[in-house]
Amino acid sequence: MSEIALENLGKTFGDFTALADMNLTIANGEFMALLGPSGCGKSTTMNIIAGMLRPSHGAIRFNGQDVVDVPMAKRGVGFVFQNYAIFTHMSVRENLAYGLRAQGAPGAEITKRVKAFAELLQLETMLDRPAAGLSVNILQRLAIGRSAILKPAIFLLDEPLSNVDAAFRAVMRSELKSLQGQFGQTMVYVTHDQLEAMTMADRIAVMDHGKLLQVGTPLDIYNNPADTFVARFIGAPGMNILDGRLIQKDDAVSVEVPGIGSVDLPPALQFAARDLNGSDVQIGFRPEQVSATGSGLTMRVGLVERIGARTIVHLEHEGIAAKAVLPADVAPPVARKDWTFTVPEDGVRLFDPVTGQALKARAH
Amino acid sequence: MPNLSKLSRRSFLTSTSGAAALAVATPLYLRPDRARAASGLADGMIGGPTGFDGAERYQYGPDTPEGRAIDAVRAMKDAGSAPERIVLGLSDGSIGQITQPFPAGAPSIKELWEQETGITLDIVGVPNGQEFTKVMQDISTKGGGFDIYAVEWNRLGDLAESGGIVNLDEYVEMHKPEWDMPERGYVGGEQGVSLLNGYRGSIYGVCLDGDFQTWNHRTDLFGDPAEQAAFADKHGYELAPPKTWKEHDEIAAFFHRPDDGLIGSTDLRNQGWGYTNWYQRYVTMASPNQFLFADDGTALINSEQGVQATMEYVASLAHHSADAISWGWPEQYGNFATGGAAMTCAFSNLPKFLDNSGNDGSTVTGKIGSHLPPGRDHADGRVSRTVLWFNLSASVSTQSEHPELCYLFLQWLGSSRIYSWMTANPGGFFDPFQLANFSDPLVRQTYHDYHMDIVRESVRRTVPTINYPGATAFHNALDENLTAALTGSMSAEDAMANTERQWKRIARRVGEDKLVEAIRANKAAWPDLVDPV
Amino acid sequence: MQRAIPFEIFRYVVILSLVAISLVPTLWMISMAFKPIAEWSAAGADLTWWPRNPTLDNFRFIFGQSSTDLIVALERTAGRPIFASLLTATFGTLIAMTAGTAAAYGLSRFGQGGNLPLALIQLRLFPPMAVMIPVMIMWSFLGLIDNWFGLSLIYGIVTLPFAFWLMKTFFDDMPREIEDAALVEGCTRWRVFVRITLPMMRPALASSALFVFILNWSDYLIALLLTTRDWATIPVYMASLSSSMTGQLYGAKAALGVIAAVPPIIMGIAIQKHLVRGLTFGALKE
Amino acid sequence: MTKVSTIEPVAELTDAPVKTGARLGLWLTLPAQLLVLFIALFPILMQVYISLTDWSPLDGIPWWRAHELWTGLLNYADLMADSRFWGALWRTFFVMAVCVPVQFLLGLGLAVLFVDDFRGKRVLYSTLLVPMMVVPAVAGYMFFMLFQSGGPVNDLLSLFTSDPVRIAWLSDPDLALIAVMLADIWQWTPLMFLILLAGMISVPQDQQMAAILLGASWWRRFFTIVLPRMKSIIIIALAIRVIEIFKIFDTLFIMTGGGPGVATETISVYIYKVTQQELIWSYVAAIALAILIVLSVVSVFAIKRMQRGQGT
Repeated sequence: MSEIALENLGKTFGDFTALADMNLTIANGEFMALLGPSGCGKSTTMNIIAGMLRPSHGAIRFNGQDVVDVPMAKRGVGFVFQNYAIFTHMSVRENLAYGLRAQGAPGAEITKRVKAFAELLQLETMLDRPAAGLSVNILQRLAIGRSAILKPAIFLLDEPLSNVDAAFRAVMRSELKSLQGQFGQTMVYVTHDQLEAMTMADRIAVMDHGKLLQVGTPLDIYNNPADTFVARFIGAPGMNILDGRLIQKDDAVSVEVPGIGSVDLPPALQFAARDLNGSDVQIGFRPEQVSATGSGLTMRVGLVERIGARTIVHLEHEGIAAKAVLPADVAPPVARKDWTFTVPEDGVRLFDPVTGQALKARAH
Repeated sequence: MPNLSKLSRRSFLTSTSGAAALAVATPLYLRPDRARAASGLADGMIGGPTGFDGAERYQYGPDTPEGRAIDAVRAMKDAGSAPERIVLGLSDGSIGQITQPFPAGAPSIKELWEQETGITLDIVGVPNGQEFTKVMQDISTKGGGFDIYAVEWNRLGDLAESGGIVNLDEYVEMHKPEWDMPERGYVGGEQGVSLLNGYRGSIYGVCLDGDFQTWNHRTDLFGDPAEQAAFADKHGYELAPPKTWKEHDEIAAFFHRPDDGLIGSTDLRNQGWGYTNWYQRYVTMASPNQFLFADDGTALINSEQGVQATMEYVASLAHHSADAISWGWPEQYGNFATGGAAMTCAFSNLPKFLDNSGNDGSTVTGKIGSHLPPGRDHADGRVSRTVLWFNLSASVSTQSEHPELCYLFLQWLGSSRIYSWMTANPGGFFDPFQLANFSDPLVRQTYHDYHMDIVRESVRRTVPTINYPGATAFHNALDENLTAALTGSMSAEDAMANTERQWKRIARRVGEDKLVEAIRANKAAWPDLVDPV
Repeated sequence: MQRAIPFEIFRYVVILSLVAISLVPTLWMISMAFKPIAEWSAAGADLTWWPRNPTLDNFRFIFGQSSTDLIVALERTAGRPIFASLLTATFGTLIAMTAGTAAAYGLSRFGQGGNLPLALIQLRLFPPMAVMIPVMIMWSFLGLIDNWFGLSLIYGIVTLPFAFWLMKTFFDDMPREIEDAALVEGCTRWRVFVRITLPMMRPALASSALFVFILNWSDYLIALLLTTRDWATIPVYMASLSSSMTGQLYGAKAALGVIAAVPPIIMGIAIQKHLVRGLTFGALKE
Repeated sequence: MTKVSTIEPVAELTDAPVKTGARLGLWLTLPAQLLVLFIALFPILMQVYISLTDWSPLDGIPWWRAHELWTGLLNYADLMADSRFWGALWRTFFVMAVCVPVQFLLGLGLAVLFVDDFRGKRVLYSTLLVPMMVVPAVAGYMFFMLFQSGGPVNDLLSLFTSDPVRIAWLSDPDLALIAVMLADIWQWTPLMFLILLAGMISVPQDQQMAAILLGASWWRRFFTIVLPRMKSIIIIALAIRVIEIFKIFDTLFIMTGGGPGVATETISVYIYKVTQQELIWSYVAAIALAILIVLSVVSVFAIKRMQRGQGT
């Protein structure tokens, strides 16, 4: 059971900054997903936590204890590699027992624990098979089991599902989640797949270019992205971001998107934006919140993708693109025709066009 | 013994013409200025080198071995039966004596031959120590790479048996090389010729070398009054070049100061050479000689004499270089050149190379002396012996298309005038062995007076090494066991017993009849000289 | 990965001392090569580590341009043997690499020549000395004694096993998809081999060829038996560098040794990148 | 027409490559096959023939008439009783048994030290490979000098002793063997190092990391991950050295000529002497065939092992 605190953590390789001033606390027993595109610094963060990399600056605390100088073998961290790093020259049993043997556990204890874990992971029938010939799905379970058998307080998983076929991925997601439930470890899960992060994680840390952009629960991240990057990255498809201008009429503030129309702002945002009359902003809204009824914005319909439960409508106006997602039972608009739609007030988010930061709603 | 009678008849015929040649040569030597006047050749001479003082000594008239050879070659040339060129395989280090002009103003031997006959002499260098290997390769693979082979003298028997070299009797008969000419020819006359050029009564080779192992010492050390006094104090007799093995061992021990870079004696102890120094001790065990084999082919080495010689040989390591067992002659020469030893036994050319003002690498120039091989006292006097070992000898390949011409070249090259001129050339390994060589001023200048007389006397005390078929196998067996004794991994008794056992097996392979005949022929060449004590 | 300071010290101490030891013979050779005669003439006695009066005389000497030519009648300079070594080692490598690469590809892709692995292992295991008698007879019959092609041919044969084994593991490792793609596009098998496979194998070819070249370049025994004058190689020629004046001409031998080390070192540097990978012998497949 | 043209290439694709492939494969292996045949056929036949006779080039008859000296299996009987042959064989295996493990351990140790990055790695790495580039014959002459009693090796040893060391390495049977083994170790450890380093670099990094994270010590990792994963390359490296040492000749021959006595006489040196000095060629043929038979058994066994090893 461990709480992980990263304080001002940074890592540079020569001129290249892989990780910049990361501050993040992962609570005891929490399932934290590090999410971001490749090269965002998530693996660097993970490797620093595991001790494979030494940070250029900053501190890592496990339960308040700085572990920067603790060698990785002594950090008590379980690690599942992206390609599992299974010892293919050994049998399944030897793989499972490796850590216990290395730590000098008594023989009887090893036998018992290996048996228990084999059952848990449904590997009993193949314990004496050489690991080399096993399928990816089994290797993956074995990799988790090999680390989990040591009951590490912290469990780090590096994109463990990226090699697994799609059908099995869903199964593994729930399995992982339930495993974590059983073991109760602090888990850090690196992924570029938001679906994995959203479905499994207690909280998600979104990263890009070595920076931590936002930390929050999956819903929080989805609903209130901290900036345009997070807004676009989370969700499938991501949030629509359009350039616009704040217009104040009487007391009400609305955003005008040139050539497309205007959207009224909810009261909380109106309050925040009141002083910014006339200035440029970016307006964001989720494609799912687009409603075909009413008036407000008009764009030309491009491709209409029907994907079963939903229909994705590609919209375009003079080089500005947006998407709308409609339930399958709603009749989609006609392609190559203008289409008028509305965005509900509470679905609107505003961003600073220069910094990309979200304009926070403020109470009166 | 039909061959022996042939030899005597030939020697009878040649001795008269030899005397005539001498009579011509001597006055010419007294008038060098006149000799040079005309074509460079002295009166009555048909060929030979020109262009330097004393060249007349090496020129020849029509009735000399050289003259007859050249005439015969020219006749063949005129008849159109001569080749464009002949190929001679020769040790790398010896080529210089044939290709480098000597002395200043002279042509090289190769140039002279080509000029007189119009036949190109092509010399193929063979690495030292590889001579026999290369020749056997040529013979057994029918390579045909050479017309003339030059190999160690011991191998004549092997080569003759292999059918790879030509029996030269017919040509000898026809062209009369006069090798046994008194005053000019081989030491020991007819016997010498049979030893050096013959095998089982026939001529198979032409000797081109005189590798009679000769003893040298350092005159600066032996003449140093302080050393003399110290030595006399210790041993009760004067410090002088040793006359007996006992003296030799004491003197060597006296000078042996390895920490000061001085070694008592560096006669070789390595593989392939060391046993020549064992021979020297062994053969003096009886008077006049302690033989290796009895007349019936029984080995005599596994005896009290053999064991004692071996024990002395092993004990003498104490005054040798610690590396003696791995040193070959190149190391021996190198060490002696830098003043690293008091005494050594080497090829007779050691003073020529090391007591040589042209050799910048030598620090012993002017400090070398020579002495007779150490001996052993017996009831009838002192027996001192050295050995003939290595000694390049040239033979005609059976694969040559022009064996007679090749023989004629060898007769020309190996006869006393041209050979004296060649051996005086410091550029190679061919050493003097004919009486004419020892008295030749130019040779004496190159080899030094002090050395030449000692060499001549050493030759008279020289025993041949094994030259019968299987020579290498016999030597290797002895070598292997002696080395085992030297390194202490075998007792002297075991070494001799082992050698005897191996020799028996080799004799069986060679064929005992063949062997007994060769042993008898070899024994005929052993000296019976016993010095008064 | 982080390593403790004591380990770093240990690493440098061990490596530097091993490097120092391994350099002794090489430095000795270099030092000898630059010593004047007086400093190397005596075996064992009074030898110094460094030349007191460095000179290029030894190099001049083996090329026949020394003032000290009285030391030995140098009938042949080193130029011809160096050329002979270069030509025969290169051509031998060419033979081994051509036959070896082709056979390796044939076996790796088409399963032809299944007898070759065993035959070639035996060929390499067998001491050449033990077959030199029949080889000398054959070569002599074919007129290949003391002939550059004769020597190259035997070099090509004795190093063929290495060329074959190295190349076979590379071909086994190479993904077939690329070749298959080219085949689908209508290339002939031969064209694929020449135009696609071989260019991809360039690093493998380079490191294998270096290895084979070094083996050929190093040979002493075979050249000793199969050459006499015209095509004596460096090691054979080296044996003739001795004289009665000074014994073994160690300085000249060392100078020649220094020269002889140059081609493999140049080649080694040229393909340094591939050297390590090239020698895994494909043994690391999962 | 269009239909035909679209179908035809498909037929070619499925059928033709198999046929042309097999044919091309045969052509490609042909040169190697011919070379092997060329070097094996005549020598084996000739050696079988003359090994049954007492023929020597000294007999004065060409080899094809060797049957005139027919002795049957006498040479083989001699071989059984030839203490020098067995001694040389034993010595060769002894050199192998000492040099191969030493070269392996040194090479492996160096590979361990070189596997990760450190300052000066490239230079030190290149320097270590230099001995491999020195022609063995030259190395022989250099080692001959180095091992003289007043030579540099003793000079170096003298640094550690109070009295100057004056060991005559090459004149003592045991030390001479040690000296030639040291020379071989010097020359060929770099190759072992190079191959083993190549193998070690290729051991997957993440497996090692995984082992560390599972708490394995360096030693445990080395013995349970690194070495097992290098197994096949280790076998190859050892095999190469075993094969080459079996034939050891060049450096050794120049250093000692097999001496003192027969103290450093290996199989190749022994055969060389019998071939070139004693000239009992029928006997050499018997030796060669005996070796060939033994080696064939060994290599068939080795190939079987190797194919099984690669199969998994």
